[in-house]
Amino acid sequence: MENSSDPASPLLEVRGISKSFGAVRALQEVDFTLRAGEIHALLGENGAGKSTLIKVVTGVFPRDAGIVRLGGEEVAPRSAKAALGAGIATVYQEVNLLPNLSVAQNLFLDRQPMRFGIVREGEMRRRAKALLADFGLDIDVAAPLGNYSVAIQHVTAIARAVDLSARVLILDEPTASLDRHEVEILFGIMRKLAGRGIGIVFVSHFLDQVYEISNRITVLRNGRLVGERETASLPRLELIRMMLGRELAETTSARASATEHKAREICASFEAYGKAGYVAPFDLELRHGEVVGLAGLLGSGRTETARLVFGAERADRGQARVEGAAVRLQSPRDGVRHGFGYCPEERKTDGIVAELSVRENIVLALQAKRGLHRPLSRREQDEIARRYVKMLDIRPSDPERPVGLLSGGNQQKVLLARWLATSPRLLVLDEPTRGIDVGAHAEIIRLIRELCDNGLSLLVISSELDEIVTYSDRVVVLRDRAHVEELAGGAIDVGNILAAIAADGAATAHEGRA
Amino acid sequence: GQLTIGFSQIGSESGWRAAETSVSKQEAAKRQVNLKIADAQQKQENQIKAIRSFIAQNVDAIFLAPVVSTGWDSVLKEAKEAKIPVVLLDRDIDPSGKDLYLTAVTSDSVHEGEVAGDWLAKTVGNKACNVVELQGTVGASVAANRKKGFDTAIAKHANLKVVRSQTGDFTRAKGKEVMESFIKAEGGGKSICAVYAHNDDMMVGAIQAMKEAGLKPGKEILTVSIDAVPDIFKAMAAGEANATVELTPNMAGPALDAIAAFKDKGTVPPKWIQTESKLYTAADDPQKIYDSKKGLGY
Amino acid sequence: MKGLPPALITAIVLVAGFAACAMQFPNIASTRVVGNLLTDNAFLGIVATGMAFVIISGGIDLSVGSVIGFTTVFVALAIERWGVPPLVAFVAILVLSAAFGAAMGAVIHIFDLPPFIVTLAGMFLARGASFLLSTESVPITAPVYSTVSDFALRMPGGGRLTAIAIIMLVIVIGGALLLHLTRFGANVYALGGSRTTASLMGVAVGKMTIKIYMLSSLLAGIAGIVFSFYTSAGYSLSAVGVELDSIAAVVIGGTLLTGGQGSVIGTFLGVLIQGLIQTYINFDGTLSSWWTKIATGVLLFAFIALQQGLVALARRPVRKSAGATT
Amino acid sequence: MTALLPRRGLAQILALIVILAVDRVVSPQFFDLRLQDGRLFGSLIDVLNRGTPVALLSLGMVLVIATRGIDLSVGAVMAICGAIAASLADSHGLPVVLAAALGAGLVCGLWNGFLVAVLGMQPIVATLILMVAGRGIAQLITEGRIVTFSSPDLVWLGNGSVLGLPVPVVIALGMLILTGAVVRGSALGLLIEATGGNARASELAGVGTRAMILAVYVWCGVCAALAGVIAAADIMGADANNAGLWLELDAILAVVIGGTSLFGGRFSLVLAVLGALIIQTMNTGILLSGYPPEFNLLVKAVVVLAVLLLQSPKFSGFAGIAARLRRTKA
Ligand SMILES: Nc1ncnc2c1ncn2[C@@H]1O[C@H](COP(=O)(O)OP(=O)(O)OP(=O)(O)O)[C@@H](O)[C@H]1O
Ligand SMILES: Nc1ncnc2c1ncn2[C@@H]1O[C@H](COP(=O)(O)OP(=O)(O)OP(=O)(O)O)[C@@H](O)[C@H]1O
Ligand SMILES: [Mg+2]
Ligand SMILES: [Mg+2]
Repeated sequence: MENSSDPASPLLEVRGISKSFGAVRALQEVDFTLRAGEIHALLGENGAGKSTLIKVVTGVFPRDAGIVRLGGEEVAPRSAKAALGAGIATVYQEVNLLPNLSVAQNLFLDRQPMRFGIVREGEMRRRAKALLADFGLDIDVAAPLGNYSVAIQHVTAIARAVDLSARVLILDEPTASLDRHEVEILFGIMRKLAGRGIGIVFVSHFLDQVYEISNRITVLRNGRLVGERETASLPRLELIRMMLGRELAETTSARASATEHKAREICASFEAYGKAGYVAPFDLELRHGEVVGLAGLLGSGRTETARLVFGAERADRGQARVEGAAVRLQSPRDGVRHGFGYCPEERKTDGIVAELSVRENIVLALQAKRGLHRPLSRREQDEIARRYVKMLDIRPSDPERPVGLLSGGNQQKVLLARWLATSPRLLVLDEPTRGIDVGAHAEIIRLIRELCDNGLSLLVISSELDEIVTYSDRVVVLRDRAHVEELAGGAIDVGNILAAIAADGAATAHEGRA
Repeated sequence: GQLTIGFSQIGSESGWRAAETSVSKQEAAKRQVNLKIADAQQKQENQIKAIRSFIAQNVDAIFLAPVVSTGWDSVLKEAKEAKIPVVLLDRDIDPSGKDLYLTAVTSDSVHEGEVAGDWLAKTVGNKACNVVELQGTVGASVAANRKKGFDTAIAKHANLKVVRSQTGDFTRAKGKEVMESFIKAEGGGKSICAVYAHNDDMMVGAIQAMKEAGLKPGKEILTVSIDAVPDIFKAMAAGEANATVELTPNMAGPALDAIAAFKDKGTVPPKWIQTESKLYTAADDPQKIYDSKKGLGY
Repeated sequence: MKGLPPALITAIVLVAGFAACAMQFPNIASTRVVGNLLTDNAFLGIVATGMAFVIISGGIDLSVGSVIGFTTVFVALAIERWGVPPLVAFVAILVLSAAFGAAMGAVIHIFDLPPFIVTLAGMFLARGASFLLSTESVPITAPVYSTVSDFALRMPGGGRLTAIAIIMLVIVIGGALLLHLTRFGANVYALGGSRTTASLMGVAVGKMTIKIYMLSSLLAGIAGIVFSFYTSAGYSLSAVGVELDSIAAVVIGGTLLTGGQGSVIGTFLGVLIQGLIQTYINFDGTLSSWWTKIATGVLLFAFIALQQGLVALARRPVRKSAGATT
Repeated sequence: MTALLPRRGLAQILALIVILAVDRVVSPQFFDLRLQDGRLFGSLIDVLNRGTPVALLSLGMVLVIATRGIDLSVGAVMAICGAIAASLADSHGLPVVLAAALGAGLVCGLWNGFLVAVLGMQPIVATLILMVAGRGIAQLITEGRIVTFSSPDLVWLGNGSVLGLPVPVVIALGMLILTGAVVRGSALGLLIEATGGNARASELAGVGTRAMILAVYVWCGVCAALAGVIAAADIMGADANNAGLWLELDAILAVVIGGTSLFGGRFSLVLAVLGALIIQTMNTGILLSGYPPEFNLLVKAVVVLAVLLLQSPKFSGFAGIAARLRRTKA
């Protein structure tokens, strides 16, 4: 125990790890050292091999070469269970919990409190409540996890790993779906754990967070180790250069002028649109060439608004108009027919078709829009796939690769490509930059702007207020499933949004729940 | 008053079974008996359930066409306790249950096989003869018995030999498929002298297979099967089949008479009322028999 | 407790159905018929309990009917021909069937093959093996058999709660406790949620798979013994098609075939619903073979549709987040 | 995965070759073919001919399974449509007979599709309903008898020959080509695979998943109807009690042997049909072998397991066995 609290001694040592998937060399002789009590950021572009390294170390994937030492002793876990047994607790990138089990069961699966061979359900729930309370969550832990949003699921996954009282805690993009407040809580807990001598590996694409929390940084690029640095002595631009292997082409601070679009025509509008028990009726106008941001806390009804707008959920009141003409949006098909597109936030369950290739995933919506009898020829499909793979820099660039085998960020790009291929008039993006690396992030924001300049109308949900502020022409703030505030022009800044989110407007909030 | 009789029928797996059911209905109607038929869909457990529910309904008698010979003791004991007489139709049950039923109206399926074998032996004479056999469903007692009877009959004749035996599941389609492969395996069928099928349906399929292979059933290859369903008479009339052994579908008639006598006068019938296993050949005016059998629900 | 609401709905459907049947045939509303329902479906209740575990874990077991058939033949031959004491024969067959299930589970896990097909092969194998043992039906005359099959608790109204019905009830209750109260049970649900995720969360997926199929086959073995008590015989063709009956029972009981949800109690109610359909048709007694089948199908549809409708109704107000449910 | 693509089908072809070789051993004349009355005659032709019903069923089944469904009712649908065809054969012309039978299959498929796509029932139980009731309906039509007919047109469908090949084989081939053309020639294939791969995501991408599901069940019904008509034409009678009995399992088996996952997604029509042929090659071999019928099921079980193991990703065929053995010895 003493030596594990000594900050200098390596707790987890990874030497010369290699891993290939067929022809793809995901990792080549990667070294990595984690010391006790430190928070170590593992960074790199999408597809750099971060998740793969984590999975190899924890025995989910067998490794081709290399060794792993934990506390000086060589370990070779052959399954996640074995890794846990050895003292490595992990939250994998995709939320790996079971939506059909209760929150409490998820937290304590395989280590429930027992008495006489029987699970002590009451005790388990009590502990689950206490555990989640640390993260500021007060939810019914007996309800199935699937009833809750991704954010809550992610917090649960983290809580589970944190509670495993392991020596090493690995968090693969834990903050991707959390909002500020929850990130703060998580960081508090991470610091506390690090203080206890636990080594923490932290993967994130949010560089602010990396600078805020980490002690040291290891960067991977194309499956190779680029270097390991002290966070304090690594300038941001230098870090980005390490990650991308080049300078970031363009900094993304200037926001397109809103007034420029004022005169533009309305692309779609929604009047008193809503659904009982889902979202309170709202008015929303989306103009050509305009970005409307949706801001709010988790569970404030942003996703719900997006689904109503797209037609994934049927409204029971109000009127929708496209280019001025009244339309009915009964199903996603209706949305697609009217030239809408929607990138859902849960890409694994609602977005990708994992088994199908990148090409097929990209052409899916376009094909659905064209209908059965007008199939895209293979040539056209290849053409479209190649174009977007290039445009969005999807890696690996082989369009025939099953999408499920791509890294998370690249899957996100494929989804974006799917909708761009339909040349939509309105695109609804729910957390489009979640899990996307700095390079691609800049790229996507540039793309959003470009699309708008070509007359596309965008409705974007993001938990990153900076991001929203960067590209939005207007921001709608939600609270308790109701639209409470609309900011435009100069009024758009993080402070105003936060104020609107926090303001107490309980009077309007419950209208939608009738 | 009017008798109510529950009849636990096996199911409807073949034309013969359908005929037995419809003949039973006709016979019951003739005698103004209320016959409740429960169809077991080939499952013993369903038959047991049916008997239990007949007991619960307090019927006057129970007819049982057992799907298998064993396993009736406890449910028949219940019937006995409830003083409901039971008559077995079509098939017998295991000897241990002899005192549990009133009488059994059945044919002797071993005997059927023997009749078929004897006919073949007689027809072939001293000529060497390779027989192929289409068995019934594996595990079905009728199939085992008909095989046994036939084997016994031809065992006495060294010139008769069963060269191939495979199950045709009592169905036409399987009978045809199996016969096709027999023909291939026996050098185009040239070495086959006779076909024995455990039922007529398989034989009808086998006859088609022989015809398609360019063979002449009924002439080059002898056929003998069991059941005497109408379609085999049609084949006989066309000269494509030689013989069949009748299994009468009228089991209910004698059973109803026995029950009536037992209820009215207390006459205890013999333990076994055996039905005749009559042999029909092309000499028996098959067309006429065909016409007479057509309306019986086969 | 997980899965209770759908089970509750199945219970409502069962009670409603029973009332409707009793309205038409008052005789049905007697302890005698209820007792028969339990006795006649004892073996089905036992296999369906095992099937519930398998299906909740995201699998399926088509071999159970054949395992029952094999068990009856094995037990009959062991006792009657090989002179083995009944108890020894029971232990032997239970070990054998558990090993059979474990082997199927191992093949499914190790070679990553679909359970549907592996257990289909298991179905052929077990049935084929029972043909090899004996194609004839073998009566069992051992005294235990008559003792057990004669044993019954009298219920008021003339109904009998037989030994095999009691065995079934004990197994159903035991199964429900195992599923809902133990770690094993939680892991069964976990596997049904997602095998990979369960594995990432530290569940020993391979061991669980083997244990689950072992349990199913073991229960099929017990059901086979019960079946042999029921008929006092062993027969290679017994229990053909029981796999479908038990799958239907599990599903009628509110279990999702995709796994991850469901309950043993619901399954038991599903068995009773099927028994009720059968009883109703038997009481009617006017149906020909084909109308029996059609009526069975129609009633099956009616029950499932009713259940599905009630479930949908029950879900409606609770459903909050469209993004995350299902 | 991509590396696997060219190897797709290799395991199946290998399995077929092995089984054919075994058949040759148990029956030396297995590969003999001769021309008789203008049609080919031999065990290989029998395999094709007898494999037709299951091949047809698997053509529909593979699409259903690709959408993550399953259709247990195909055997019963065969019986219904065979019964309809047989009852009409002697009083109506072939077009009417076919239209009625295929129409019935279509209606059955619609019913299944309605239960699954619209009422949201689980496919296995939804189709179990028709599996049970459908055979009853077929028996109702025939009243439990075997309805025979003599219409030469219909008989030709079962027993005729075209260019030396049995008509059923030609029909199955035609259906394979037709289905392939429809599915791969339009966007149907992609949309079906997407629906089976992830229905929620496909729905959100604007795919009419319900319509897809409905369509595949309908097609499955039509294929089953055709199989039923052929089965009836083959024996010149409709045997409602036994036609297609348990064939649903064979069809599912064929699809799985053909490499399509029961969890939906990617499918292959050709390999499914190949799967049906593998099963039939095995069955014919069993019949030719002369072993007592008690062994049939055992042989079938062993072969099925062997074929599946051969395909298992975790088990690279014979090489895998050898490697495994060596490792355990070491
Ligand atoms: N199971 C797999 N089979 C084949 N290739 C895979 C598999 N998992 C990952 N890869 C490939 O390995 C490479 C590294 O992927 P990995 O998921 O480790 O990236 P990452 O650094 O975590 O990216 P992101 O930031 O997008 O999550 C990618 O090219 C990916 O396509
Ligand atoms: N902190 C919380 N406590 C309790 N329930 C919550 C909390 N956060 C969210 N939920 C529940 O989770 C459900 C799903 O929220 P959802 O994610 O769809 O909302 P959202 O506004 O789209 O947020 P986001 O897009 O940021 O996830 C909501 O029904 C809400 O009741
Ligand atoms: Mg990753
Ligand atoms: Mg959301």
